[in-house]
Amino acid sequence: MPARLPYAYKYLRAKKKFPHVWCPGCGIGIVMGSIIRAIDSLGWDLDDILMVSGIGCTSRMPVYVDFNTLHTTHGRALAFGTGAKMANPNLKVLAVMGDGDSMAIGGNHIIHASRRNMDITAIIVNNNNYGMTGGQFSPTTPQGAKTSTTPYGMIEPDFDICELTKAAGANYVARGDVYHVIELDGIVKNALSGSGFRVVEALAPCPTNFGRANRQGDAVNMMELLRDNTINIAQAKKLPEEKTEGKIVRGVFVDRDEIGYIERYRKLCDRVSAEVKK
Amino acid sequence: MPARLPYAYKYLRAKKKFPHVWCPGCGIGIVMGSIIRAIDSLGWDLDDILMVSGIGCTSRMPVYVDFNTLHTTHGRALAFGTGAKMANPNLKVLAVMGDGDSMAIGGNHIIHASRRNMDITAIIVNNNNYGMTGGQFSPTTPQGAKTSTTPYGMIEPDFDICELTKAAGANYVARGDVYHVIELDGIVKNALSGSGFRVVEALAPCPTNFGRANRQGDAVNMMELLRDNTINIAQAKKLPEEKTEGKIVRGVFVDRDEIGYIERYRKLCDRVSAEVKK
Amino acid sequence: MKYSEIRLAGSGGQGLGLAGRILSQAAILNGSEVCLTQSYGPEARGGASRTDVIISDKPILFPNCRELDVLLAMNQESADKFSAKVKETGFFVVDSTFVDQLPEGKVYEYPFTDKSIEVFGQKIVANLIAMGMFAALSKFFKLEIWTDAIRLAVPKAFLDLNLQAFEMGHREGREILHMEEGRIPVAWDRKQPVPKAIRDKFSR
Amino acid sequence: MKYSEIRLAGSGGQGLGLAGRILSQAAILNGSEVCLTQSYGPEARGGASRTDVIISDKPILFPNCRELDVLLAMNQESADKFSAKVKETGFFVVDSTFVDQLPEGKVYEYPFTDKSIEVFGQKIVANLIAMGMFAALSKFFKLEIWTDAIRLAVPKAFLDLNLQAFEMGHREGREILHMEEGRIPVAWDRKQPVPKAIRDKFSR
Amino acid sequence: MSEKPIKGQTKEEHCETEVKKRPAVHIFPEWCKGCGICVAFCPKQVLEMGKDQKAHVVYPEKCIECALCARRCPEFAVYVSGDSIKEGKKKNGGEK
Amino acid sequence: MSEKPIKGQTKEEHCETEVKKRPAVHIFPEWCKGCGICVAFCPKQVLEMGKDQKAHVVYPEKCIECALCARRCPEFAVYVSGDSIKEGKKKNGGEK
Amino acid sequence: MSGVPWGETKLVQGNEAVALGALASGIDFFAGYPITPSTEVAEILAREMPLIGKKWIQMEDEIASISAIIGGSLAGGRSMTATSGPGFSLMQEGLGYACMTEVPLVLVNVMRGGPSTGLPTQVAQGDVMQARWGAHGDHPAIVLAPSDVKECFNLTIRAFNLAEEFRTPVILMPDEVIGHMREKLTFPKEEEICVTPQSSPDVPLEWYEHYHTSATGVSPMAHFGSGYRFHVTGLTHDTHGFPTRKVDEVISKMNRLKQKITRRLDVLENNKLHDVEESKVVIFCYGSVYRSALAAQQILAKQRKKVGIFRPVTIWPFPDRTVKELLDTKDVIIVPELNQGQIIHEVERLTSDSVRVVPLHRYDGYAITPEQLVAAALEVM
Amino acid sequence: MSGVPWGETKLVQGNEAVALGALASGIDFFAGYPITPSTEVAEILAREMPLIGKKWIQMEDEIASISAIIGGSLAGGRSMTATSGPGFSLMQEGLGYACMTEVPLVLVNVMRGGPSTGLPTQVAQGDVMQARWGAHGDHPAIVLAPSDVKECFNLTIRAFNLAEEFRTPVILMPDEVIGHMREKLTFPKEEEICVTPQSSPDVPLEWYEHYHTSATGVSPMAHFGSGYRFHVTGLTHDTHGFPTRKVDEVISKMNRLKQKITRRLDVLENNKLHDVEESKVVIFCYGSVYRSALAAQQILAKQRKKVGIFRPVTIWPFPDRTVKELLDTKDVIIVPELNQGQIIHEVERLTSDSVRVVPLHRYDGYAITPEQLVAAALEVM
Ligand SMILES: Cc1ncc(C[n+]2csc(CCOP(=O)(O)OP(=O)(O)O)c2C)c(N)n1
Ligand SMILES: Cc1ncc(C[n+]2csc(CCOP(=O)(O)OP(=O)(O)O)c2C)c(N)n1
Ligand code: SF4
Ligand code: SF4
Ligand code: SF4
Ligand code: SF4
Ligand code: SF4
Ligand code: SF4
Ligand SMILES: [Mg+2]
Ligand SMILES: [Mg+2]
Repeated sequence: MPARLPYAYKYLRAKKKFPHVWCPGCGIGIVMGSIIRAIDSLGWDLDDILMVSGIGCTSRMPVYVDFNTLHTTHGRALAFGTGAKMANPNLKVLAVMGDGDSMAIGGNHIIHASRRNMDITAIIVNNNNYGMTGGQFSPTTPQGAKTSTTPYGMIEPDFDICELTKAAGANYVARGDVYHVIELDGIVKNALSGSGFRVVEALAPCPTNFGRANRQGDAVNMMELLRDNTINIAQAKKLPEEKTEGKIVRGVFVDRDEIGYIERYRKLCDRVSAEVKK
Repeated sequence: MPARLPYAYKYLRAKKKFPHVWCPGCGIGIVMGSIIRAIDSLGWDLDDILMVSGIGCTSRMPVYVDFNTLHTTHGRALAFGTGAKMANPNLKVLAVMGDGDSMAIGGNHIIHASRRNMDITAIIVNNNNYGMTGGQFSPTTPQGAKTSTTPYGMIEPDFDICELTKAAGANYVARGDVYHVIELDGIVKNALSGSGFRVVEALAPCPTNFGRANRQGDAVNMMELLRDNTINIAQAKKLPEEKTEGKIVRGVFVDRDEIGYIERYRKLCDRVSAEVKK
Repeated sequence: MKYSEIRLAGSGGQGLGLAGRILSQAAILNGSEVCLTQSYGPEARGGASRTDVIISDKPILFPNCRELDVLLAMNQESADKFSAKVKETGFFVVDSTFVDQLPEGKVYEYPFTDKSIEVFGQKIVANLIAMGMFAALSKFFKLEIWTDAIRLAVPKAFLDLNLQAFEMGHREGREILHMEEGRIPVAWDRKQPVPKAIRDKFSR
Repeated sequence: MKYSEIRLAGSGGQGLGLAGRILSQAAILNGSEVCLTQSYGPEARGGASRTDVIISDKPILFPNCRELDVLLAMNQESADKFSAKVKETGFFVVDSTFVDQLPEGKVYEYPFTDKSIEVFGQKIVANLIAMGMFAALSKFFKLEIWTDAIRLAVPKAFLDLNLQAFEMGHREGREILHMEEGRIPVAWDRKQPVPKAIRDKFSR
Repeated sequence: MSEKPIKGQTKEEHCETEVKKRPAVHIFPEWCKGCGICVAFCPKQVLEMGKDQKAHVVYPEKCIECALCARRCPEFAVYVSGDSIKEGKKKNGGEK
Repeated sequence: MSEKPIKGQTKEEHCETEVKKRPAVHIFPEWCKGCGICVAFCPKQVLEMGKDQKAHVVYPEKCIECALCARRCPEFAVYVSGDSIKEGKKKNGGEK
Repeated sequence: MSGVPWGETKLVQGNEAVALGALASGIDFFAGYPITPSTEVAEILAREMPLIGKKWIQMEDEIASISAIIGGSLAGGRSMTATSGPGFSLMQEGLGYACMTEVPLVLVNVMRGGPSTGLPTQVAQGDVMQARWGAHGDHPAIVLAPSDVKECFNLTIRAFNLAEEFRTPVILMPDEVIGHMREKLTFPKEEEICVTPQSSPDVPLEWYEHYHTSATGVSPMAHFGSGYRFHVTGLTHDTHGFPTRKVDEVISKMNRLKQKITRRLDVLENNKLHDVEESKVVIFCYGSVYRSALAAQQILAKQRKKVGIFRPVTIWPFPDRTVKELLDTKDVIIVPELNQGQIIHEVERLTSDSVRVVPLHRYDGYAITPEQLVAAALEVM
Repeated sequence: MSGVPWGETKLVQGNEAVALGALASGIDFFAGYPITPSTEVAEILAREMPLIGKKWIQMEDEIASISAIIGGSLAGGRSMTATSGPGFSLMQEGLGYACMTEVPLVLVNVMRGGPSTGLPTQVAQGDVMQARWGAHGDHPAIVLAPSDVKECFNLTIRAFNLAEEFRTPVILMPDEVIGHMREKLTFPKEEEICVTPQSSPDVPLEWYEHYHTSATGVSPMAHFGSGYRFHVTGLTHDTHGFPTRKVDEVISKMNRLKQKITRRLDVLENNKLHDVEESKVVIFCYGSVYRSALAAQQILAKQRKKVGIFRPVTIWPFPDRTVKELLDTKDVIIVPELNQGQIIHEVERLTSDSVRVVPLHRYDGYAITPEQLVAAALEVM
């Protein structure tokens, strides 16, 4: 064991809560790493950060990080986060959610947080299924995929998380994956350092459920799939269509600089209280 | 009184339920007319039609039409409709909702119905506020507008219903308004005659609440606003940008022919039951 | 002040909510207890509007009106619907602009809306004319209390207009009282037809 | 069959659910009552796995195990965690591939996983080898009942493999029993160290 | 009012008006709530608001049966005879 | 194994490796769950899976401190000394 | 064809038995959202229903799920959903709507440790009062609590039948122990099963009243698309289903809603009694605790001590009269529950001061053991 | 500055008084979703709060609203939401979460006619049992029911104070009559109001336990961003807030959750008694019905008949002991409620068979009149 623990441990509840609960090879831990590194490189004070989550494997993350941490009800992370951010705008609010959490039961909250441009960074670990409850399909399960509730293959079309939050009004929308982890680090850092509502979709393997049900092999095989089946938006633009077809595009899709809700609200208060004083 | 009642009365619960509950000049009745005319020209059997709604002024519509009618809970019309359509695919399901009903509390159901491409026609009467509860803001209230909960003007950005349902996957997405009623008739008819999930946003005045709060005058004035502040998509394309700026675009934005959920499910059943028989 | 139930009824947009608040405010300035309730519900959607005010010197327990002392009916529908609720000793004030079929009992009628349009060029202060007449007829409170109440309840921008309307109504009310006290019995018995002369006088 | 509690414990992916279902199915074919419960909860997430089976001739009322008759421990953690739950008269079957520290009591050990890899080229049938040995050692049911149970519980594609693994385990089990009944006392007392000779025999 | 073809009206339409004497447009007063929409947007000023706060057909002869009044009436209180409304034919003076 | 600069490595990096003898990459076995990710994607095959189902540093001298192993370890069980991981520097053999 | 292994003997899980019971009842439509410990119900039906052309859907959440099955039921499909604690809370508005609009459906709530997210994989009986009172306003409740896998199967069928017969939602509430355990189950033959057919009116179309007032309070119900066109609303409505605020119509609706249950307690009531008459001490229990009570009774019998057991299978409506009749004369009633005290309030309500009502509450996520009950009984004897 | 007309006498609506009471309590954050008959609370706060820099937001639904105020409260804002029936049902999951995680907040539920959409603009008291049992799992409940506009103001302040003191949601439940009526209200002077300050721990950062076990069961609570970093989860948790399934930790949490209420009934209990001791007939009532009871008492007094009135202001926790002590000796207790019988079950539970408990239920959307009560009283006298 190394004498000096890695810097990242500063951000973890390392002594009491590790090893964590996630399965071997689960991608959630890698996303947690990206978040930790982004925060470290931003130099944020741990006291100022609130990590809020819903329910699911991904949503267990707050247990492990040494910030202010809030593990809420299924799908409602953004609503809790909205309240916390409004009550204490100094908090840097980071919502960590699964694909089911954010897009199934929580779908309404994410489009409204996008519309309001609420000053929260939403990090969605998209493992294409409900990991925690044993691998049912989620709104991001690809057509044809097998899950415990699509034994004959998924027949519903899936959401493009990035398209949807973009249409709903989010300030920053990007997709990364846990194989391309340096890229993901950058995306998360970008997202965290902005204002308004920011969405990061991080593709990650769930070998235990999705991987097994779809015979995608172990974690390493699933990482290879991410390596081979995704393509960076810049690269994609250079390549002819047939080379990019069927590949999931990574990269930053929206990077607006619209004024966030918190600032709008502050301005409203300033304006009306000034009017009243007059 | 004319000896012969207009054909439309065939579709109305005219004897018992009229005059209806809506305020003088409320646009909802005009949308109801479009629906009736579209159905008449499609020659549908009244027994085959299910009109389902949520809660709100708009959602009172099912009382007045002589179909199978279902007035549900606030925001859930599409979920109820989904169940009814699945249990009895012969029903032509028509969901009539307000902007609050469909986009605030019901936002999740509309994006999921869009994603699934569920075979329902959603008609949203967008009067830019919660009419029924006395004119609070809704997710479609324009910035700056006054409502009973934005006494100092709306500070939140609003949804573009058409953009959002398009991104979520709806088969058909169009916007009309009650001034341009012939166009609206056509849009509604188109929507009804398709398959998969179809969305019609119908702009309509709520003179009692939105109109009064924003000093837009009476129903006639509000109709004039619709006349002057909207523009057909075909026209808009022809005009230079400065002429269309600030105008709301009417017309058909999406007209896909993706296979709807009901058909997909039928195919699934056929496939798996065939496999089992083998 | 003895326990009194007053109902102000008409259609949405006739300003009966404001009228009720003025009456209640007057009661408060008078040191009385007051309890105001309003109609909600579908009928309130651009349709009927009803404001009930109970005034009393003792605490008001049950908040709803059961036997009206006064009914102000600003349209035919309310006159019809609520007339049976008016006590034997109670009276009606009706807007004859809209009410043709007078209820039976002691009725004061006056074309509030027509007069509002005629005198002020808009129908919007019919309610204040009516309240003015009501103030005079009811004798509940002194005039200053009423005007103070109006000052508290009405937005500044509309205050003058409202006060003028109220005063006009009050003047007409006082005139009626003079008549009653003098020559003609204006307090008709229930069941008795309304004397044509009086009707003409009011609707001049 | 007398009331017996059996726990099959190890880690996720070792196929103890299937083992439990085979055992239960055998009990059913035997005409016994059976009740199977499983661990759920966070520890089931890729971590620990536990299947409890109660078999009895009479209806089984309380469904949870309290005093184990048999513990099959497929890893060290389960051996440690549950050994105290095993009755004085009960016994252990452990996978010596993973279990170094044997529990105290009557322990049968065998490197199920190693053997599975060795003989079948994959670790996936360690569970069936273990069940085979369990079948022999427990003497609960006749062999045909077990094989019928496997036929019912295992998907066709994997049936042969599973049957072979089961038979191998059963064979080894019978051999142990012969030894016990003959020369060497295999049923060690609690507290007594495990005779080296036997360990070697099993891990050949 | 003039019986001559109204400007912008085709010959046939004018003839139609000529032939049938009964007014083509009817208001059902029990349902009319007096919003004024039909009056304001009738391309031919056929209608007027009455003192009773209801719409009235004042110049039936000018009516071109475009049925816009019926389509826009939120109360289903307007009836235009003939089938024009059903077919969605836009005869004249349609929408801007 | 060869002490020569590995193909694709810059001179400095090789020197760095030369200078510090202590292995730059460490695995914390208590946390390693043996998923094999670090092993599979180490650009220099520094790591191997042990019989104990944990990753082990087998060829520390080959390590280029790209920290990809640490970044991709879902368990925070890998530590690469130096600050490279913090800064997100991609030294060599990075992602495809 | 139906997916039910008629006549066979199998190892079956409680949740599986619920799913198979639904298939046996001819379920047409299932809509749900996964949640531990009820998930298997949905998963098994997802596998079986498409095979026989029945409709299955996973909705975006629990609110959508209950909404969908109400829609499905009104459109003529026998409908069910399954959930647990948090999902059950989310379904309350929809449940209340179904009660008000008198829509038959089956709602399965497999009870886990609460409150809130609580102990998701562990057992509790913490939703018993919620099942009665969880939605706003007065509303009827029929709630059944199985104690073994066989009952999971049978009571699911009964739930479908009662839903049909009473035109109301019926809630089936296995606790986690019952939902997750596997037992030997011999399925009946198909012809042994009694399934109440869906009602349909036979009056002429114009005569049809969706809420016709009948002697039982329930009348045959038409479905959307059948040619009987009717209106349904959660607003208080008249016999045709149209909103009303008329006092007499409101009262008549509300009375019927209540009385269709209270007047037919005979049909609904279902108690398992063991030695109640002859015992001075009675254990009053339900769900998985009943099993422990039976075990405790046996243990005590060996010590020549007698306790009775009163177990309501239908827990709501509560068997008021029977409890009063049979238990008001006892010395002690022990009420063991996997919660902090819920049904015990009803027992207290119905018994006099002379009867000692002793709680035994366990709420740590584990089952009450026979030994705990034995100890409790010995203490009061 | 606070928007409260301190010291003035005004005509004030019940809902308005709630909003002003919240302002008087120093509300920092309101999140809500409009619904009749509670809407005015939100509307008035939307007008007042931005003027003083306080945070107000209209969320996308009621679930988001309660979620937001829980987040807001944890982040240090005094928080409130307001709703009615259907919204209250939707809030149950969140409410249970707040109970479990011990988050202070005020939830106003202005009761309208149910079940379901029911009679949205009319009066009822149909959510009384739901307020106690509406969420899954055992959870604490503190519920206050005002009877006049002044109480709307005062009890809102009390609700904020109790929420703080007990670290739990407090539910304020005016019925529609009380929420919508306007009365004369003389506001107190600012200094007359007693507002419990938000707690904050003073232990060193490392010592802080978010759920420290104290004598009262409640310990000072830190807020997000204060430097005390802690974890909050709806899973059953240890004293630090981290999930646990250890039996002793689970039991200790659950016991504390219950006992922090039951052990301090003295603080919570609040009854208005009128001639209870000297009367053989007592009217047990709450909310707007209390007014009718007072009126009935006066009418009866004129006829030289005596009835007592027992009115709990805090309806949950129910005043068990006082009811038993004071009412178990009476001849008749009349329990008038604007529902089909809810609180009456508690009265029945606590009184012996010798006491006649007579229901008087009205559920047609209208208030119980004094005359109805007089008639009921005369009948039993
Ligand atoms: C209201 C409610 N419904 C359902 C559940 C059950 N549940 C827990 S986690 C989960 C889905 C998890 O999927 P996802 O959000 O994708 O997270 P993952 O586990 O895949 O990281 C569900 C359905 C719940 N806890 N609460
Ligand atoms: C669960 C729930 N929340 C809130 C309400 C109150 N409510 C009734 S209608 C409505 C909004 C209506 O607005 P919209 O959908 O735009 O319809 P409109 O009245 O404008 O046609 C609301 C908030 C309700 N009935 N149920
Ligand atoms: S179940 Fe899937 S998502 Fe959950 S911890 Fe395991 S691998 Fe990760
Ligand atoms: S309130 Fe508005 S939306 Fe509702 S009926 Fe009146 S005008 Fe129409
Ligand atoms: S049909 Fe056309 S022209 Fe005739 S009245 Fe109507 S709007 Fe006017
Ligand atoms: S549009 Fe209809 S309601 Fe309006 S004035 Fe004309 S006829 Fe009357
Ligand atoms: S990536 Fe981490 S957990 Fe996986 S094998 Fe390497 S060190 Fe172990
Ligand atoms: S730092 Fe890079 S080269 Fe070194 S072991 Fe890790 S992945 Fe391999
Ligand atoms: Mg997921
Ligand atoms: Mg609207």
